[in-house]
Order: sequence, then structure tokens, then C-alpha cells
Amino acid sequence: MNVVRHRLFWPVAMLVALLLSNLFFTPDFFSIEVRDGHLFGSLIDILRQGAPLMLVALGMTLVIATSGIDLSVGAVVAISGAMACQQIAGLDDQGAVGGVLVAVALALALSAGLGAWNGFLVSVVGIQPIIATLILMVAGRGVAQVITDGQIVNVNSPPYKTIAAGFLFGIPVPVIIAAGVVALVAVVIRRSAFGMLLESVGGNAGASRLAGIRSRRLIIIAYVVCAVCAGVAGLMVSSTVSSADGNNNGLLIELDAILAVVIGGTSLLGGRFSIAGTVIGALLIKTLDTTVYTIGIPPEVALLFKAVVVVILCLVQSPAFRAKFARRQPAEVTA
Amino acid sequence: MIDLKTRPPLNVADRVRAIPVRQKYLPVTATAVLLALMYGLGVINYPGFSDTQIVLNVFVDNAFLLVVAVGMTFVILTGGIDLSVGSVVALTTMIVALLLENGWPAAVVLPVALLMGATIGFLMGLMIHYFDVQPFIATLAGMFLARGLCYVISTDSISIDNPFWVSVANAQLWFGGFFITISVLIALVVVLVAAYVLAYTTFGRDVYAVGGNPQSAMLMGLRVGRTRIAVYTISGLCSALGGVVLSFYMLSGYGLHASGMELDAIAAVVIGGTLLTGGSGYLFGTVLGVLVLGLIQTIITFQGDLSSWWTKIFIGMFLFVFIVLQRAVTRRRR
Amino acid sequence: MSEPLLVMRGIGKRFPGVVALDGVDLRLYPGEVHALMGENGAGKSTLIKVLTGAYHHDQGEITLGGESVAFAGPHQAQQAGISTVYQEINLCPNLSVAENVLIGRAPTRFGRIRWSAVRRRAEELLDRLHLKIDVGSDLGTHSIAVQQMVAIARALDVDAKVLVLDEPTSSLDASEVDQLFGVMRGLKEEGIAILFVTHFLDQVYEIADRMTVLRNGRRVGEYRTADLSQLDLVGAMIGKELAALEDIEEAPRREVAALERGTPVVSADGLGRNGAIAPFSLAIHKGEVVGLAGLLGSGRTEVARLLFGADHADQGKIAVDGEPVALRGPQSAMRQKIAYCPENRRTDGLVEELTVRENIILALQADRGWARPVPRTRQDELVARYVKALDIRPADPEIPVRNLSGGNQQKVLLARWLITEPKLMILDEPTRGIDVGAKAEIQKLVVELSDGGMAVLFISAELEEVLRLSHKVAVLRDRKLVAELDNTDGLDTDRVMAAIASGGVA
Amino acid sequence: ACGGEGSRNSGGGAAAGKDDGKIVMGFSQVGAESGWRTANTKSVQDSAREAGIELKFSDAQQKQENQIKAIRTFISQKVDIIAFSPVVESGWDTVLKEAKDAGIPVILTDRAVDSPDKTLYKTFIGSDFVVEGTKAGEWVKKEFASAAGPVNMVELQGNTGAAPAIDRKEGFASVLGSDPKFKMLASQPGDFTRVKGKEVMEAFLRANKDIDLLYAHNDDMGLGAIEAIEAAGKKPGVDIKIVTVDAVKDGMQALADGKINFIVECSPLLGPQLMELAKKVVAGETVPERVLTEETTFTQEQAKAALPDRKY
Ligand SMILES: Nc1ncnc2c1ncn2[C@@H]1O[C@H](COP(=O)(O)OP(=O)(O)OP(=O)(O)O)[C@@H](O)[C@H]1O
Ligand SMILES: Nc1ncnc2c1ncn2[C@@H]1O[C@H](COP(=O)(O)OP(=O)(O)OP(=O)(O)O)[C@@H](O)[C@H]1O
Ligand SMILES: O[C@@H]1[C@H](O)[C@H](O)CO[C@H]1O
Ligand SMILES: [Mg+2]
Ligand SMILES: [Mg+2]
Repeated sequence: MNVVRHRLFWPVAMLVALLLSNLFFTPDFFSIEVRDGHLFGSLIDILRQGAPLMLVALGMTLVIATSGIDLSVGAVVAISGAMACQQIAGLDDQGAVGGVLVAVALALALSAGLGAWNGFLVSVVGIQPIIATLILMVAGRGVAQVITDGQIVNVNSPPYKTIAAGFLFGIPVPVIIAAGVVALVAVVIRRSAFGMLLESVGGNAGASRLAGIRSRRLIIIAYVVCAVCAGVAGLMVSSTVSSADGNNNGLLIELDAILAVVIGGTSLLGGRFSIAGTVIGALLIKTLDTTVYTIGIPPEVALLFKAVVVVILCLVQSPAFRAKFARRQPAEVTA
Repeated sequence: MIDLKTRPPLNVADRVRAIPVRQKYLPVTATAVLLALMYGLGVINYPGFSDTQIVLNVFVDNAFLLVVAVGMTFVILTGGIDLSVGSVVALTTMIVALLLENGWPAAVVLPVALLMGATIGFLMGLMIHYFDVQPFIATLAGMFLARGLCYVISTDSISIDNPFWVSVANAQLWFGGFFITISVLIALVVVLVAAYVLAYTTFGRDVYAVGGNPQSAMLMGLRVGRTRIAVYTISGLCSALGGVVLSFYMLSGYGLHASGMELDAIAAVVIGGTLLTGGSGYLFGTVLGVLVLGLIQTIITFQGDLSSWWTKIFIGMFLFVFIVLQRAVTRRRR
Repeated sequence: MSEPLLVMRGIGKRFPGVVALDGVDLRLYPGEVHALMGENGAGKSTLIKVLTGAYHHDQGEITLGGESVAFAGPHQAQQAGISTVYQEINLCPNLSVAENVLIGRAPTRFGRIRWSAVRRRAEELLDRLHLKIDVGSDLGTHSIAVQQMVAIARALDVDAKVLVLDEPTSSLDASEVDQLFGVMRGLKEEGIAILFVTHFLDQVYEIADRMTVLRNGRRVGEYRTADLSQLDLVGAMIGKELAALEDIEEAPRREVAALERGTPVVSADGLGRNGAIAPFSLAIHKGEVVGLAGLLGSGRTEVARLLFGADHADQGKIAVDGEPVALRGPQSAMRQKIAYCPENRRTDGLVEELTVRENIILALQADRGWARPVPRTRQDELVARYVKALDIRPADPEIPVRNLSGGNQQKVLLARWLITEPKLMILDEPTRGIDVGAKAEIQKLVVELSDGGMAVLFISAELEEVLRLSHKVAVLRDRKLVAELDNTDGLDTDRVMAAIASGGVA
Repeated sequence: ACGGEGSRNSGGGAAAGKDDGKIVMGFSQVGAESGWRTANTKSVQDSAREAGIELKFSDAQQKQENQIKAIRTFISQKVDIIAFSPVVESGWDTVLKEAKDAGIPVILTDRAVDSPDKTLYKTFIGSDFVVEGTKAGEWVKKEFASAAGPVNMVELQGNTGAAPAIDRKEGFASVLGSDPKFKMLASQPGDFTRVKGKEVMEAFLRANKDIDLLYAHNDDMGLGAIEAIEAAGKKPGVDIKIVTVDAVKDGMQALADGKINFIVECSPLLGPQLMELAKKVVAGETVPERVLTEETTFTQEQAKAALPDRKY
């Protein structure tokens, strides 16, 4: 009873249902094998492929908590990958860890700068977030292509490759990175007062100002964190195929990220947010994609399938819907 | 006791209050002025830009966007958002093309297409109102659904050769050496009707009230649910009509038509001075917003030597400069 | 008496974790003013929302004119002739005053709204309340008091059988209350039943015929006003005999002489803001309570906001402890140990979805910055202390503040600023919407705080209260500070009124 | 007649350098969605410069409506000739009629339009995507001729709805679809990108233990899939044979390295041919209605030979 009432019950239930439906088509879907000391298996694939989305959605959660939104994350994914790959491609020794680290640092610094730009437009200039970040969404892919001169930049760098394809303690590196960043952000946010102040600003900006909260700074930080998360995701995406494609990397990831955040129970109106929810939301979306491929849903109906799942999920999560259709015994209340 | 009636006039206060009234129109005015500046920029820089037909072409080429943006204005005024519009436009072109291809008469196809759009909008409205699904998500689902239906119909594009459609598409209304198309007329009529509805009807005012504060509107006894469902229905209808207009423009149905148009429509509405939080804005602003987007495109084509990526950066820069200037003009002191 | 017009029987309403109403009965007769009384959180507003269909009740039955009704929402209630002014002003700030009065029933011709008629009708209605404002201006540009009047005007327009007023007078001054009562008496004569909620006992005895008293979501009883003394009423509301009421009534006037006026804690010199308030000078000393008096819209809130840096002053200087300071915003005011409890708690004060604890801790935390969280144990300790001291109910710090009743929300706001231990506390209408008991507590608190050395700027629409608490009263009129009166023996409400009226000392 | 420099400021006419003898071409490109497209753009720009043609280039950001807008703007600018790459076959009649009425000739590149009125454009230069699919299919048929079968195949399609995706699928299926020996186990869109190609291939590999052949609608997806195959511990080009379309440099490299088995060329280098045709059309000469791009196919050996002079 109490489990069912939990905020995340329905997303989790949906996730489990999707995974189980895979099992039906691919009997060894749940099997995880160890090869050369590395974990392999469909579940591991989902985690690994879901890592970039999880990161982007994580950053998006913070921005949404401020009652903002960031449409530019896809462009930042592209820019960050372009920057890193272009940098590495110019190295004499692409295998040098030092050079790769510099490239990674540059890419992330650039991402942070872009996040600061978004935050500046939103909190200082006062532009509505959707439009403020639309600017970078449009221009950003251009920027990525300027960096790579419109080409797909290939790199041949084992250290860079590790970001997406490496293993540590048998676990894929991207999974470790994503888990690490999620844990770091979650701890910093809940251990410090950042989360609460963010929720306050998102919940009631005017009142927050009168309570002395420096909301500008907080909002800028949120956008910077969001962009850096997208930047890390950009490294992963470009590292998977050892090349940066300014035009296609991270395409439409903003929609999936927002969807993940909302599925996880964070309201787009701002205020209260749930990082755990976002993680589940991201996994759910990635599982949905995988399911389409593995159970062989024809591409023509794949979108329809996605729409149906989203609608069902929204409806079962809606208390109003459950009250109307899944009438259960009246809630017990204690005074 | 003090009699309030005998209070002397509030001189300072009067002045304070005099400003807000005009302030309501400030965003729209700012957009208009900046648009004029932008046009001037084009005329000075590019030969041939001053040709009146250039301005008319902006209307000709953006009639469908204008129609869609009108629907979006209703939704945004209530504080909502509709991401499904682009897909519904595409689905409409697809259905129109399919039905015409199967020999249905134009007089039947038209209402069927419009009804389809309105129905999708209506269903999303139901989800949003009755089941408290956030508009962004409900309409995102609508977006997937409509785009998905396109591909179910066909992944290929279907061309339209119905004589009525072709003649409407090719008709040019000439006056004094310049022309517009029937689509432009349709768009203008839609704009006028919608502006009237927003300003002069009970429903229109309910839209603003719901956008101002839905909770209050409910307690004031307004039919919030009906209003919200209606705006999404209207948006669906406008999208379908926009789709019909686009099918005149393209003479084809295709699942990839109008991709990303939702962002153009939202941008047009917001550039026109309407607040995404709802409750404030004018339809005239939306018209200006569409013109701004159209003019940016025209200027870039006139420039003619931008690479693909610089094109993107330029569009972004134009948007940026425009929005920041608009912001600077309308910014209120506090 | 005739048949009751409206009967609510056995009404039950639960919220998660709270039973807000438990088998409540209410009867309303045509042509009576019926007061609904109870402490903060007793369930008054909830009962009203159940009546109008804004909430769906779990149990009970409602009959109107003998017929059983169940409204799906306020719209249906309105159609059935129940017109309501809710406690928190529920209007649309983005629309004009005229529209707010008439939206939903604006006169039309062929579906076209007749705007001139709308304006005319709105002016007429506001005129009944003697409010003269530009009905074309946006509602949001007006003060709470004006908005309250607009909400009332809106309710008056309906061809109603039942008029429900949930604390309509909380932000009105004496003369406006009089206007309202005049109108209410007129309606009563026309046979309309009026349900009236207020925390001002005097007003109840002035206007109400009968009353229903609620306590903890249960009905204590139904009484004729004439049959129940004020003391018994308070007893019924609170559930025990309470001397608090007498305490306030007889609280001694503040001794001006007792105060040493050295360097002021905060002093304003020629401080002003164009279009908001004319330049004024005001000094507030350690341990001093300065009251601000004035009609609504006279600029009291503006004074408060300038002193807190919430608005930017475009002229004049502020000094704290004699040192000139620049208040660039609330943060810098907080650095100077100035606190501000705004009058509009819903929009300017609380973050509704945060918990009681988080709301209380908010200012303290903001001051420390996000990187230095207040340790949880310290939070719990502080919060527990103030929940107890201010008797915040329910006493669960982990529920969203949204779920608290209006009065308890106000206390949360007070607690937020008290824990920052300010040198100057600015209280803008802190007692609005607070029940007698709590009001007495807050007044006592103000006295204690100032005795402990805190300077207080106290704003209230109730002159009596201002006079009772203040060492000095500053009088505002038309956005100008027109007089500063020491609270000596000679000062009474009449003299303050006279100062307000004439713009100087009488 | 007079120098090209002065014409801009000479005022008067709306024409952008109309009478200075220099041909002005308006070119409407679809976008920059792939390396192929970028090479195509570059080829057009470079050859225009070499041919002394003034190019008005407009990028449509993947939207047909933007292409139409651009063409309409070219018409009002009174350019001498318009060229464009329509991604979609249908929907061009109205604007082409406007061009015709304005007396501006049009050349289609890369993809045809389905208009029944052939007078709306002068010529069409480009590849035939269906033929590309057919070529790929025929190679597969030959390659597995001696295999006992069944041959298990998977396919990475381009973006759902995109013309090259539809046609390449169709051409491939027209060769192999009727042969029961060849079994298409799975076919999903990889959106013409490496990342998506890899991701989808990973799913294919999990769901299907035994894959003999991968057909990717372009090199990029094939390159992504190679990564997936290698990560799964298999040898691309050996354990799983791969055939792709495009022959961009990276693809050719993989082909030469033995990771891809066969590539059907789809050349983006239309520029020189286009400029030549443009000059002829403006001069009033007659040109053939259909000009095919010079294209070939590559085996691994041919790739090794061709690789050194591959420019894109
Ligand atoms: N939306 C809600 N969710 C949960 N609890 C609520 C909600 N609204 C009110 N309550 C609770 O119901 C009880 C009654 O509240 P109500 O607002 O009716 O009190 P009230 O008598 O109007 O008090 P006040 O005089 O302070 O306005 C309180 O305990 C309050 O905390
Ligand atoms: N009776 C009135 N007639 C016209 N305008 C009024 C009246 N009362 C208030 N206003 C308007 O209300 C606005 C707000 O005033 P302000 O915030 O200074 O009020 P205040 O003195 O704090 O009063 P309170 O807090 O009691 O509402 C001003 O713009 C003023 O024009
Ligand atoms: O990769 C390319 C491009 O995507 C282009 O659209 C045409 O065909 C494909 O081969
Ligand atoms: Mg109440
Ligand atoms: Mg005030």
C-alpha cells in the first residue's frame, strides 16, 4: 500500500514492465556475462548507453528546479565533443593521457562558459529561459561545426576512447562516471543548502529575494552545472565512436532529458525536485529505445509506441486519473 | 471618521498608475520598432531589398507559421505550451494528401483534416485538465503520436494533384504589381478573428484570467477546465489549418514536414511580447514575431555567402540581439 | 425564524494527515449576518471551500433552499446564488480592476463584450464601497487593501442569495470597514444570507446576528450574538477560559520616557523613491517600537520596502548605528541585521511547497549562503523552539507550509525572521488574519522583543494596536510622511486620525 | 559589362550584378546534416569560384519550407539561374512556376522532383538512390552465392522518411527480398549517424546471435556499427560482412582496412558538372534532361588504390 503511494512507484513499475517485456522476446535479456573480467549484457548496455542521457537529465533537473528550462543541452553536447576531438586530433601523440586531459578540460571549461552564458541571459538580463536557451540551441550547432570546420573529426586516441568504452573494476567507465557525477551532485546538493535554496527560488522567486537569497548566483550555477553535465555527456557521445559530429551529436537529447525529469516527478513549474526520479526517468527512456530495437518494432510505429508509453505513464502517475479509474479503498488518515 | 470620498486626488499615485497602462503595450511596441530597424538594415545593405514584394513574400512564405502561432498564442496566454503543433501540421498534410490521392473530394477532406487537428488538441486538453498532466509532457506525447501516425500512413511523401488544391496553391492575388496568395488571406482572417475573440469575448477574457492565476480564476467561478481544454483544441485546429495552408504551399504530404515548427511558433509568440507564464500578451505581437523570424531568414538569404554553420550562428545572433534589445526597452525598474 | 436557506450537515473533510472538518453543521437564514468563528486552523476557510465546491467533502450533506446540492466547483455555486470572497484574495492581477469585478458575467451584445458598460458597472460597484480608482488600471498595481475591496465589489455584483465573506476586513481600515458594513446591512435587508469570517471580535458584535464557533474542525456550537459575551466566545473558540483577551485590552501603554534615545539603530534621511514615496526622514532607536499609521495606499509598505532595500531608493541616505550604509538589496539589509516580514505572505513571504522547517530556516540560510548549511540538529532545535513559542499548528515542521491555515502561515513567517535575531524588525501587518489568542501572543512578542533591545517598525491597519505597541507613531498620507507623534498620554486614535486627515498635527 | 565590384553600389536595378556578364547562381542547400552533405556544399562552392560564377548560397536547415523561401528570395533578387537539392520529391510546382514566370532557369541536383511538368526545370543532375540499393543487393547476392544459407542480414536505415533511406531500402529489397535464402532479421533507423548506428547495432547483436551481413545506408552508420561489432568480440568484415553506401574517406579507409566489404559510391562532388551545365543553360544551349553523376562501386582492393586521392 505504502509502496504504491511512493512518488516513484509508477516509473519504477513501468521500467520493470518494459524490461520484462524484453525478456519475453529475448530470453537471455537479463543475463549478465563476465568476459575478460568485464561485465556484458543488455542491462549493462542500457546503463552504458543511458549514461549521457542520465547526465544531461541530471543537469536539467537543477535548471527545472529554478523553474527554468535548458533547450541548449544538445548543442552543448555537440560543442563539447567537437572541442575535445578537434583538440585531440591536433595532438602529435593522440595516445598521450596528458594531452587528452587538457582537451577534456578545455571542452568542459567551454561548456561551463556556455552554461554561464545561459544563466546570465536568464538571471541577469531576465530573458525567459526557453528563449534564452533557444539562442544557444540554434547557434550552438553552428559553433560546433565552426570548431570542426563542418567536418566529422576523427580521433584515434585510446585514452579518449576509454571515456565511453573503457572498463574499471569490470564496470563500463561511462556508468561509473555517470554514477559518480550523480552521487556528487546529489551529495553536494543535499548536504549543502543549495538544493533547498534552489527549490525556494524555483517555488517563489519574489519571496526568495525578500528572504535574502542571492537567486542570480544560484540560477547561474544551476545552468553551469547543467551545461557541464551536458559537456561530460558530449565527451561520452563523441568517445563512443571516436569522432565528433557537430550536427548530429546530442540531437533532440533535450526533449528526452526533459521527459526524464518530468517522469521522475519533478514539476516543470519549478520548486521541488527529485534526482532519484530523474535517474529512473532516464533509464526508462533508454530502455524504451532499446526495447524498440530488440523486440523489432517497425520504425514506422516506433514513435507511436513511444507516445503510447508516455501517455500511459502520465496517466498512471496522475492522482486524478487513479482516483477516477483505479478507485481503491479511501486513504486512511491520522489526525 | 475620515471620509474616503473627500481624499484629495492622489497626484503621485496617479502618475504611477498612468505608466503601467502604457507599459502593457511596451513589449509589442518595442518589437515593432526593432522590426522596423531590422527592415531598414536590410534595405540599406542589400540591393533589391526595398522591393515591396519582399515584405509580401515574408507573409506568403510564413502564412502557415502565422496560423499555427495564433493557436500557440491562445495556449501560451493560459500559461501552457503546445509542442505538438509541428507534428499536427505534418499529419494534416499527410492526411490531406492521402485522402485526396484516394479520390475524396476537397470539400470533405478539408473539414476532416480540421476535425482531426481539433480532436488531437481536445484530447491533449483533456489530459492536461482532467488528469493534471503537465502541458509540456502531454503535448510532447501528442507530438510523438502525430509524427508517428504520419509514418504509419507512409514514410514517403505523397504529392497532391487535386485540381482544387493546385488552383488554390497557384492562385496569386495581384494588386499594383505585387501579389499575395490565398494562404495569406486565410492567415489574416485567422489573425483578425482570433484578435477579436481575445479582446471582445467572454472566452477570450477567460483565457487571460486563467493565465493570470488559474487557482483564482477557478475560485472566481470561471470555467477553467473548459477554457484550458478549449485553447488546446483551438491550437490543434490552428495547427490543422496551418497544415492545410502548408499543403497549399508544398502540394505534398510528408511526415518530415514542419519539423521543429513548434519552436518557431513559440519563439514568434514570445518575441511578440507574450509571457510564457501566461496572462499577458497580444495577438498583434505574435504577427510581429512571425515577421521577425521571416525577415531574419530573408536577410540571411540576401547575404548569400554564409556557410551552413554560420547561418545557424547568425540566426542565433539575430535572435539574441533582438531579444536583448527588446528586454532593454521593456525592462521595468524595481 | 423562517426556514434556513442553507444547511450544511455533518460535513467531514480530511487532508493528508489532518482532519480539517469533522461532522460540522451550519445553518444560514435569509436576512441574517452569520459569523463563523474559530482560531487559526479551526477549519473556517475549509468549510467555506467545501460549501462552494472548491473542495469536495468526504462526508455530509448540503441543502440550499431545501434542495440537496453538491457543487462541482465555484462556478456552479455562483450559478446557484452563492457569492464568495475567499480569504486569500483570489483575483487576476494581470487584468484590469473593472475586469476583475465583472469577469465571467460581463455584459455582452451579440457575444461582444461591451467594455464601456463593464467600466461603468465596475465604477458603480466600487462606488458603493466608496473606492475611487481608475478601473482601467491593472489590478496588480494596487495594494492588498484595494484588491480586497475589488474582491468584495465583485461578490456584491452577483444576484446572490448567499454572500460568503472570508476575512474581508483583515486589511481594511476602520472607515472602509464601515463602508462594507453599510453595504452588508443593505443586503441583509434584501433578505440575503451573509456568512462572515473575521478575527475582530468587535466587528462580530457590531454586525453579526448569530454565530457558529468551530474548534479543531468540530463545531462547538451555534449562538445568538446577543447571548454570548466576548469572553465566552473566546472561551468557546479556544476551549478554555482565557485571560489573554483582557491582557491585551488592558496592556499598559508603552512608556516613552523609559527609552533612552541614543544613536538610532536605523535612520533614514531624505529617503525617497520617485512615484512611490516622497522623501522622508525617520529614526528608530534601540528598543523602540515605531508605528506607521495611514490609510490604505498611503505608502506604509513603501517605507518598509525602502528601509529593507527591497526597492531601490533614488534619493536620500540610510544610516545604521550612525554609520551610513548602502542598501543594495535585501541581502545587504540583512547584513545590517534588518528584517522584513512582508504583508502579502502568499506572494512575498512563503515558498508554499517547502516545509514549515525550510520556510523558517530560509532567511538564516540565505544569509549564510548555500555552501554553509545550518546543521540539521540546529535547524530542528531552532524550529522546534519557535513552533512552540508561536504555537504553530499543526506542530509538524515537515509538512508543506501550503497546508497550514492562513494564520499559522503568518506565524511561520514571523519565526523565519525572529531566528535571524535582527536589530530592526519591520513588521508589515503581522497580525492580519490572526485569531485573538495569537494576536495577543504576537503583540506580547513585540513588547518582549523591544524590551530586549530590538527596534521594531510596526505597520498595522488597526490604529488601536499601533497605539498600544508603539513608542512613536509616524503618520503617512498620500505617500508622504506628514507627522511624527510621540505616544504620550494625549495621543489617541482620534488625534492620529486627525493627523491623517489634515496632513499635520492637530 | 562593367567591373563586378561596382555593381553592388550602382543602385537602380534590383538585380544583383545582373548586367556585368557574370552569372549569378542561387543555390539552396538542404542543410549540413552529414559529412556527405558538407562535401557536396564545398564542391558546389569551390567549382562556382573556379567557374567564375557568383554564388548565392542558402542553407535551409533541413526544412523544405525554408528551401522554398530561399528560392522565392532568389527570384526577387533576379538571379540568373537557380540550383537546389530537393530532399523531398514533391511540393515544388508552385515555386518552380514562379521561377519559370520570372524567366529564371532551374537545375535540380542530387534528387529529382516528381512534377509531371518537365518544363519547370532544365535538367537534373544526381545519383539514383534506388540504383545504389540495387547495387548493394547485387553484390550481396554474388558474395553469398555459394553459401548454403540462410543468410542472416540486418539493416541500418537512414532517418525515417528520408528519401535516400526509403530508396536504398527499396533497391536492396528488390534484389534480395524475393529470395528465401536471404533473411532480414532486423531493420531499424540509425539516422545516418555513427552514434546511432553503433547503438542500434549493439541491440541487434544482443537480440540476434547469428548475423552474417550488415547493410548500412551510409558509411557513417557502418563505421558506428563496426565499433559495436568489435566491442562484442567479433571481427567486422569477417564474422559479419558489411556493405554500405557513400564512399566518404573514413568509409574508404575502413574498406581498405578490411572492416567493410563493399561500398556503393554516392558522390557528393556535383559541383563541376553543375557549373558546366549552368553556363550552358544561361547561354541558351540545350542540355540533356537527366545527367547522372559519375559514380562507381568499391571493393577492398579498389579502395586501397583509390584512397590516396580521396579528397572528402
Ligand atoms: N490544502 C490543504 N492541505 C492540507 N491541509 C490543509 C489544507 N488547507 C487547510 N489545511 C488544514 O486544515 C485545517 C483548517 O484550515 P483552514 O484554512 O480551514 O483554517 P481557518 O479556520 O480558515 O484558519 P485561519 O483563521 O488561520 O484562516 C488546518 O489544520 C490546515 O492546516
Ligand atoms: N483609496 C485609494 N484610492 C486610490 N488608490 C489607492 C487607494 N488605496 C490604495 N491605492 C493604491 O494602492 C497602491 C499601493 O499603496 P501602498 O502599498 O503604499 O499601500 P500601504 O500604505 O502599504 O497600504 P496597505 O498596506 O494598507 O495596503 C498605490 O498604487 C495606490 O495608488
Ligand atoms: O549520408 C548521405 C547524406 O545523408 C545525404 O543526405 C544523402 O545520402 C547519404 O548517403
Ligand atoms: Mg482561513
Ligand atoms: Mg501595505
